[in-house]
Amino acid sequence: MNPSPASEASGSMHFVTDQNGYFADNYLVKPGTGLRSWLYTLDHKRIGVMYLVGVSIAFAIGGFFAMLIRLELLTPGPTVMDAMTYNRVFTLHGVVMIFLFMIPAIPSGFGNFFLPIMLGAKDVAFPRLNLLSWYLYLLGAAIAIYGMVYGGTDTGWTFYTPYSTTTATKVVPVLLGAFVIGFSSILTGLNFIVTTHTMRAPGLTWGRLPLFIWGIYATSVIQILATPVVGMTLLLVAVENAFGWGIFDPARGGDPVLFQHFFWFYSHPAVYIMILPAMAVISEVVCAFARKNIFGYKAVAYSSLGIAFVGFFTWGHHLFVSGQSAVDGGIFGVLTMFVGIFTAIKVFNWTATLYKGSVAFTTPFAYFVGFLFFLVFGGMTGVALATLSLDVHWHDTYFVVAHFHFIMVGATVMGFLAALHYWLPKITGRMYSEGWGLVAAVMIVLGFNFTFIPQFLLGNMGMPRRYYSYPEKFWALNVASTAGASVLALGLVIVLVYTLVAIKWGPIAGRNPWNSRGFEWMTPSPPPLENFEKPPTFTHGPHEYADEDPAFPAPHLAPEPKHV
Amino acid sequence: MAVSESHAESEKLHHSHLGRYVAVLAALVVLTVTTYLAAKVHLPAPWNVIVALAIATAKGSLVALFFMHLWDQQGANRLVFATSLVFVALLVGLTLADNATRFPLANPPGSVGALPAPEYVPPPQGGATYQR
Amino acid sequence: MNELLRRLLFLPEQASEHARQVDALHYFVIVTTMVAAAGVFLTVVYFFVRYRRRGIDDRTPFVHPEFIHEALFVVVPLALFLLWFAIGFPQFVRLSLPPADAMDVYVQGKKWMWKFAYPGGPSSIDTLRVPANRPVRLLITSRDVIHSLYVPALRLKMDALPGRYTQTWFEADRPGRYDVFCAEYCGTGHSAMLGELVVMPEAEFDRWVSEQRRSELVASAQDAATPADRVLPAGNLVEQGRRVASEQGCLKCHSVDGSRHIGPTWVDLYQRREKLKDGATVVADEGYLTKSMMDPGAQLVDGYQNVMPTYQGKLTPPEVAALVEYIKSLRTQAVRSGPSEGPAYESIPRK
Amino acid sequence: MSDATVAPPQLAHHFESLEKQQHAARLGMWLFLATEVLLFTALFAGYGVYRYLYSDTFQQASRHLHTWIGLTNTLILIVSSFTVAAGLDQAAKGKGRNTFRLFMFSVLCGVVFMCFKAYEYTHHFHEGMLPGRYYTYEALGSGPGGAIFFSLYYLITGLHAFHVLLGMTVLTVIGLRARAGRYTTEYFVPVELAGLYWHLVDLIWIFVFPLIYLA
Repeated sequence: MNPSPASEASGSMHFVTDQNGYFADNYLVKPGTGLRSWLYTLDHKRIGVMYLVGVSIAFAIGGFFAMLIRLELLTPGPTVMDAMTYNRVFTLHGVVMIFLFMIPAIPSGFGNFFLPIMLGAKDVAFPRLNLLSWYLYLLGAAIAIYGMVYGGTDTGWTFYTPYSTTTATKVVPVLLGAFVIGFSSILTGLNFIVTTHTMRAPGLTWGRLPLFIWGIYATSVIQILATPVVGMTLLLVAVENAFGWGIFDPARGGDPVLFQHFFWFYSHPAVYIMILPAMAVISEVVCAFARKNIFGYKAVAYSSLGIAFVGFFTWGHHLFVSGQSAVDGGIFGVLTMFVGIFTAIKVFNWTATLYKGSVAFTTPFAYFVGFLFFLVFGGMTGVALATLSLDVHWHDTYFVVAHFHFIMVGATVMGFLAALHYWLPKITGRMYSEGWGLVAAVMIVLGFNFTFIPQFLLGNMGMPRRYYSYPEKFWALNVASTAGASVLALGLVIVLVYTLVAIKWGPIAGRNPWNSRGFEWMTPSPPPLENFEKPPTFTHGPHEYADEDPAFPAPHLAPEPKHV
Repeated sequence: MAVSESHAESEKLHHSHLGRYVAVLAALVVLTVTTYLAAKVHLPAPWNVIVALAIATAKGSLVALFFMHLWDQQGANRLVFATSLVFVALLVGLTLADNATRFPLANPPGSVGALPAPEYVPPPQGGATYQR
Repeated sequence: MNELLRRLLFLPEQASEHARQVDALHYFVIVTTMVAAAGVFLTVVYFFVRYRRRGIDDRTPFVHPEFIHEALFVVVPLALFLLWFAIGFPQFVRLSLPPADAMDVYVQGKKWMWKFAYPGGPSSIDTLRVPANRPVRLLITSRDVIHSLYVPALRLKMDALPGRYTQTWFEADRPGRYDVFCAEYCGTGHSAMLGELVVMPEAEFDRWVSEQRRSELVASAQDAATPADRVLPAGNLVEQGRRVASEQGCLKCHSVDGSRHIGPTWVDLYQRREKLKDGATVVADEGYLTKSMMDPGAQLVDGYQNVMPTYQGKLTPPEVAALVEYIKSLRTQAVRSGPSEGPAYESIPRK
Repeated sequence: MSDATVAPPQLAHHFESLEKQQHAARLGMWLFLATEVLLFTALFAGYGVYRYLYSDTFQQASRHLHTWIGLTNTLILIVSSFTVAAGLDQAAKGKGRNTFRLFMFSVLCGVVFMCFKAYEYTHHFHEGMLPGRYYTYEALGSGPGGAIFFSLYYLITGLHAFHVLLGMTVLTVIGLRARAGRYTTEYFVPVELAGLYWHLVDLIWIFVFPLIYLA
């Protein structure tokens, strides 16, 4: 109604709350509030919100399985379940976390919500395809969960042949579920690429794209190029399991190592499907809370594409002890070193962004700090794992488990949580509790370290992964890991509770509580049906905070548009 | 950029390409017959595949460039298609390179080079047995 | 220094020169990782303290990166990573090129045991005996799914692929006993697929081999008599059954002390009424026991998974008879009291 | 793509101009075609590896196929691709009925193609040239190469045939719409996209033919 400059706003110096800032005519009430209006919606924001709910449920299920694993490993012998149950539990943990949570979490959830807004578009290019993608996700999840409930799968999420083609458990439904979810992933990626190419608002050149878009764009490229290969591979395994066609079956002259090639051709880039969106979120967060332009925009933007491209050349580093040739080992080893560089570029640029900034230590920023540490340590241990002779010792031990959890939980989940806190005011129009947020962040970061640093040491000692029982010398570190996991889980439960409270009773956040110059903050919170009151035109980059840019006053100082 | 590009794409499609299509059809038929005849000649081992694939690539390029109008289109569409072909080469090339250079006995028994060479004593169990 | 870092990083003992070299690289890699992580982290903390937000209207300058900054960001880590690679890759290549004079040992993984065979010599289950200071080449294969032979003390690992051979080699220089694990997930018994590497002083090893050869001659003389249908050495049938059971790995899944394991216990199994998966009951007589060895899935006891491989063709009829006799002998009163020592494997000479 | 094909030829609400919308549809289709190419890639890579490992058996096996069927089918698909291209040309001139006729000719080509395929499959069934576990053909020796060849043969040609069926359906639907006058000289992107799909099916066969029948 009236301009609400910062000086008038209540709240701390970290964010500005605005009691009048709840935009009533938003996407949550328009075009309707009934169930049908959600199930048939073509609005990218609603689809994004449905994805966020879906992946959060998947995260809870996967987390529950994780706690079962840690509980079982509390003692060296059998603790709470038998070996077969344990094998099913860790398989389900992997399948649920990777296919149902990690891959869709940030791109399909936050990406769907914010990509069109950041482009100044009204929607994604193909809204119907977008809805189809969501239902394919649900269908795939349903098929996979059917397989898990009726029979379960004990192959591990990697489905290595010939184990997966000879096991008596129900592998085929889980494979088909992953196959269907793959198509969901492809459709989302396709949609995002086309949207980025064709629906940018006037003035939004490639050089002005928000870094979140660059990250999501690079992710989409991987989804498009890698997912079909794994789809076909999973189908081949299913055909072999059901009908004995024998493409990977050593008894019929097939080569099981070929399966590993195909599988990792997707699954290694899939790691970047998981981490690139988190990096994209962090690029936004670091600028917003340092209130400064990113140090080296081009470096950060192009390194996303670099990761997407070079990430495809490294899959063989999962096969160093699989009987792969030493020649291929060398090629994949050296190429892996290059993919580490792109991550290093990002890390240094984020750090340098803080230089001469105005840094606010809020919950999203706390997750940024955690993210940065986990990414550096997880990333460098990843490069260390590609150092061939070291990998021979570490391969398939808890060192690998700890490494990829540093990247996937450490980095990706930190990115997810940072995004959740950063954008919650935009999505719901309400603010979470900053005090509880910081408490939970500290618990999560510390609990995480206590869970996985012992696992690095277990790997050094030589404890192989997927072990149901273990010699007693591994006991102490396993107990430490389980203890850490409990703290981590408790922290996540706290996040869940205060987020739900905030959605219902949180203080009104207003248009731009963080004083960010990201494009998504130019629209009211929650955003209206077609994202902007009038189609926007951009005359500046998204991360420019310098006061020598008079053409672009801080958004919170701009006059509020009229609304009822 | 995007707008002008799509303008150009539409403009080009408005011209009639019928003559060009006929020429491409003729070339495709000729190349198909050529590859069939080349296969009859029985070239030495690697060359038969190389010739067959070279002709197939020529035919594929004709289809992609003229029937599918990549010749007329700029930028993104070409890039997308070219990128997918790069990754085809990547997957085929590096998996094949692995099989060609690994420890020969690690290839399936009965395949090229995997038969026990003289310097390897056959295993005492009388060969690898694998039972389901 | 080596010892301190090794203990700090929880690394197992180093039983070969290769292990020590790999560990040296390990220390270098971990120290640089720690330094880099700490460096980034401390820089962030410093920047945060130095440039923390002081007011809601803080102004910040527009900072342009110089080309030299970005170049440094690329070149420094790349040089470091390539250095790691340059040290690690030759070590890896050396592992894939066994010396010509290496002694061969054939390794076969199967659910869930390791079998080690010496050409023209003895073979053993789960215990790999090698001489110290002599290169040993392992030719590794598998009978069912992929396994992975892992000796942490040698920093050595290689997958066992069904139906074909992979190779690796080592030269242990410290006599002692070391763990052997299976590192590639292979089913319910994955974590029980434990073995042992015994590195013996050379003279002791040679003595062991000749002893094994001698006892093998006796066995092979008997084999020669009826090559098609091998007769077990004369003796107690129950004792032979016990041997067959440990040779074939039955005791990996079936306990002989009454405890529940992957498969039903053998104690008091004979003549027991078993409830089957389909609800029917069956009396475990000789016929049922034999049938279950040949077609384990046909009449599965309720509460157990169908994970047992068929032994059709893997057991000779006398061996089956011996196994059945052994199972019959396992009555409650016959079982010793006291804690289970678990299935024990000793090296058994076998052709 | 589905938007562009299903929606009436006016502008969708979230696009600012028809040109942008058509550009988006085209780019989306090309991305989809890229995923199709990569879907086949796993099979081609598998073919490449086993062709290398069992080169003798594979060469023999391809001689046991009916090369004339492969050749005829190649020519059929090339001609059908030409008629689809010509159909697009007619659509651009606003002659929807011609587009329909040309597309129907291509669908007819597809039917003939499938008939040959069915004939060939039946023949293989009788000979025991079946995939994996079901393989009983004896003329290729006892090695495992023959069974693998036919597993790959059925996977590649089967997946391709599935695409032919899909393509025939798409061509029929778009052809009928063209006859009904749904497309104008300004808006015929769906015709173009349907054509692209059919050309891709042709393109893949152009590589399948030498690999399976000639190599």
